[in-house]
Amino acid sequence: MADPMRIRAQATGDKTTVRVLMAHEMEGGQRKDAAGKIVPAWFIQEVTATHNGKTVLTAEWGPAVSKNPFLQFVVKGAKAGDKIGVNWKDNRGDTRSDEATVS
Amino acid sequence: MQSRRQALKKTAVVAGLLATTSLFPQFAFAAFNKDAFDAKSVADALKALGAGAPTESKDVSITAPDIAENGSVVPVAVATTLTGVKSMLIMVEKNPATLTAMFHMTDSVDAAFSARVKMGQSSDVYAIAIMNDGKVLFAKKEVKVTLGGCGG
Amino acid sequence: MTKTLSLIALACLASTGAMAQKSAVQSIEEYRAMLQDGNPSDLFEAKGEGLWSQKRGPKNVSLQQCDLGKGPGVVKGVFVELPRYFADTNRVQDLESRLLTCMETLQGFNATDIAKTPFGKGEQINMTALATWIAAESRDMRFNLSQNHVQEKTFYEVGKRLFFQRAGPHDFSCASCHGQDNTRIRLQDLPNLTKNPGDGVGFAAWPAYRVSNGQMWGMQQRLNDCYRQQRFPYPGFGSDATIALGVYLGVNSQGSASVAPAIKR
Amino acid sequence: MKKNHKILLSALAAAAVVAGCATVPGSADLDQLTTQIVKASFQDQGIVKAAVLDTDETNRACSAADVSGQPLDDASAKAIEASNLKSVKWPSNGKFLGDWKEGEKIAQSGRGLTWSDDAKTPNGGNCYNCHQIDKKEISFGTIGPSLYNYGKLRGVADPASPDAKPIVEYTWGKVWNSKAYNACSNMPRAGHTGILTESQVADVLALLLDPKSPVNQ
Repeated sequence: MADPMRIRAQATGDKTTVRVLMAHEMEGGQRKDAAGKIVPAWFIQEVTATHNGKTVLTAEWGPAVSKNPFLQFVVKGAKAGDKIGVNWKDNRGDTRSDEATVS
Repeated sequence: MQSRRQALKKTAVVAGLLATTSLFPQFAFAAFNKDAFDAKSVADALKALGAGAPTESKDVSITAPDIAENGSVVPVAVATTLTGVKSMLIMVEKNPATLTAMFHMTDSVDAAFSARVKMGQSSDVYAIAIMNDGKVLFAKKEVKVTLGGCGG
Repeated sequence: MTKTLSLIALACLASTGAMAQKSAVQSIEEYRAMLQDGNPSDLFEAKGEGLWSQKRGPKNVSLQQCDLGKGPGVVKGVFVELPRYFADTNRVQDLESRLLTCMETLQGFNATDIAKTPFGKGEQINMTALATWIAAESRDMRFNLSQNHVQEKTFYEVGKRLFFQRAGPHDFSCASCHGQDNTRIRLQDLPNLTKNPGDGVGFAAWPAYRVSNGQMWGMQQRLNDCYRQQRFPYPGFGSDATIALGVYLGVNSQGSASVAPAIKR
Repeated sequence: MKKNHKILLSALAAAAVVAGCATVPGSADLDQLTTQIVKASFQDQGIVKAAVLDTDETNRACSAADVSGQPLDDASAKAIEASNLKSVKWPSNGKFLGDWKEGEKIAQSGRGLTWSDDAKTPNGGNCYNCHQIDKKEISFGTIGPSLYNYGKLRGVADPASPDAKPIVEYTWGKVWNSKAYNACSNMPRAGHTGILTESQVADVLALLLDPKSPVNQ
């Protein structure tokens, strides 16, 4: 199973800045292995973010997002104590969901 | 967007069944617009998304380094202060596939996203805002990719 | 992604010389600054913290009784005092070789097998995550290696000799690149490690996340890759040569603040 | 192997304790201990054999000088330079300059002779790692001096002319065996230790000396 994400959500006024690190290879499908064979693409394709369970953002990514992806976005109206959830799904169908409390 | 995504998901269920025969593995991805992510140019990617020709706009901003010491990790921030934004996109013109990331807006998030992308060579990097009224606005910045260390 | 060597034909640079070169260096500095926010080492740190208290290995116990130099279970502050002499093993050990001892004695792992495992595979993944977390627990603390035990002093002297050892087809020693002030390889600044290079530089910056390959590296892997590029043979994981070098670098860094885990090119 | 040096270390430590003061061993013992530790610590990997650590007198003398913090005495330095100069192999066909375009590729490449390279990898010269060369390449190191305008600054208009001969020969010798002119130079001995072939050295020379090379524009 995939390693957990690191989600930091910091409120300033009525906005919350969310910083997410995801543990993923993000293999681009261009690289050759030692034997000269193309390493197949393996990357996060879909990302969803929620605020107290309600979807606030969906994203689609290609294989050119960097390994161990970093994502920053701003949620309006989220305040300290609220829950920010992040979910990703990769092209092999693996998924990972984690949650953080806004501080 | 929602209805389009729903439609794609339904297709994916069928495709998923087909995919078990490994005949059409490329259809197994739900909600992922493969055509757009395979496109080789800004224009083709926008066409695959059903969007029109883009116009350069001062209201869209892109933040990226002038020179990236390593093309594996290039920090890129895209934003606009405009309202009525449907999606924000990051594109790297000279990558094998141009479209890199696509963020679908709701009223609950700012149209401002930071991510990190891979670049195979020096290229223009685009921030593109697809508006609810169909307008497509962009800003671009050239990022030079160089080699930092011994280089093996 | 394929490492593409991009020969940048910067017309403006070619014509305006030194000034433009300076601005290229400034641009690289801006790039490095942009990476500081959101260091993926966080992911490895979190993993390491979990591994420390997780019951693992043939004996199914945690590492919580591991003595890293300040008593069983003490993690905060140990990183900036390693490598040091350990009476129970009667040898000088760095963080990773000491963790290996604990994984063997407490958890029942086979230390020889783990030492032979390539970096980034099997238990070495866990080793790096543990080292990342333990280093992070001493972030901003100042290096203060002991030189009280005769073996610690001896290892400093051996480390110094290893640092200046010229060999291999390129005649390289550590000092070829790290023996002078204000030099660089390509665009990479090289700290002078024959003296204290300052806060968060050199020894005080590892473990670090390497953006060039998306890997988390501990000090053992850092030294290993230096030796690879030096065209030297392969230094064994936790071998006395790597530990003696660590003592030399760590003692030279006396008083410098650790920024580990850092983010690097 | 591992056991042996541990015993040696303990013996040295014990000797120090018995002598009544827990002090470090003397310099010669430390040198010996270092040799033992090196033997026990390094192993063959891929194309790199542990034997590459059995180095020559040039490196031994320079390493010892580095450890002591004192430069080599003049006589030793001169002797080392003389023996290295004697070993320089001059171009067998009399052609000092090859193709500067190939030279640029060699200068760019840092490949070869590490344990992650294979024997088939053509070796690079690693030149840009330490030197500025063609001005277009902004990613260059500063361990060595800038070589931009190398030939131009030395007045080489026609590398085949008798006027240019001394500088052409010196440059060949420097690339082939840097220690022929500076006993403890940081620069590898590209020809002497087999990093570059004779024709690669000629290509690098063209990069530096050919009036048509971008280096001399």
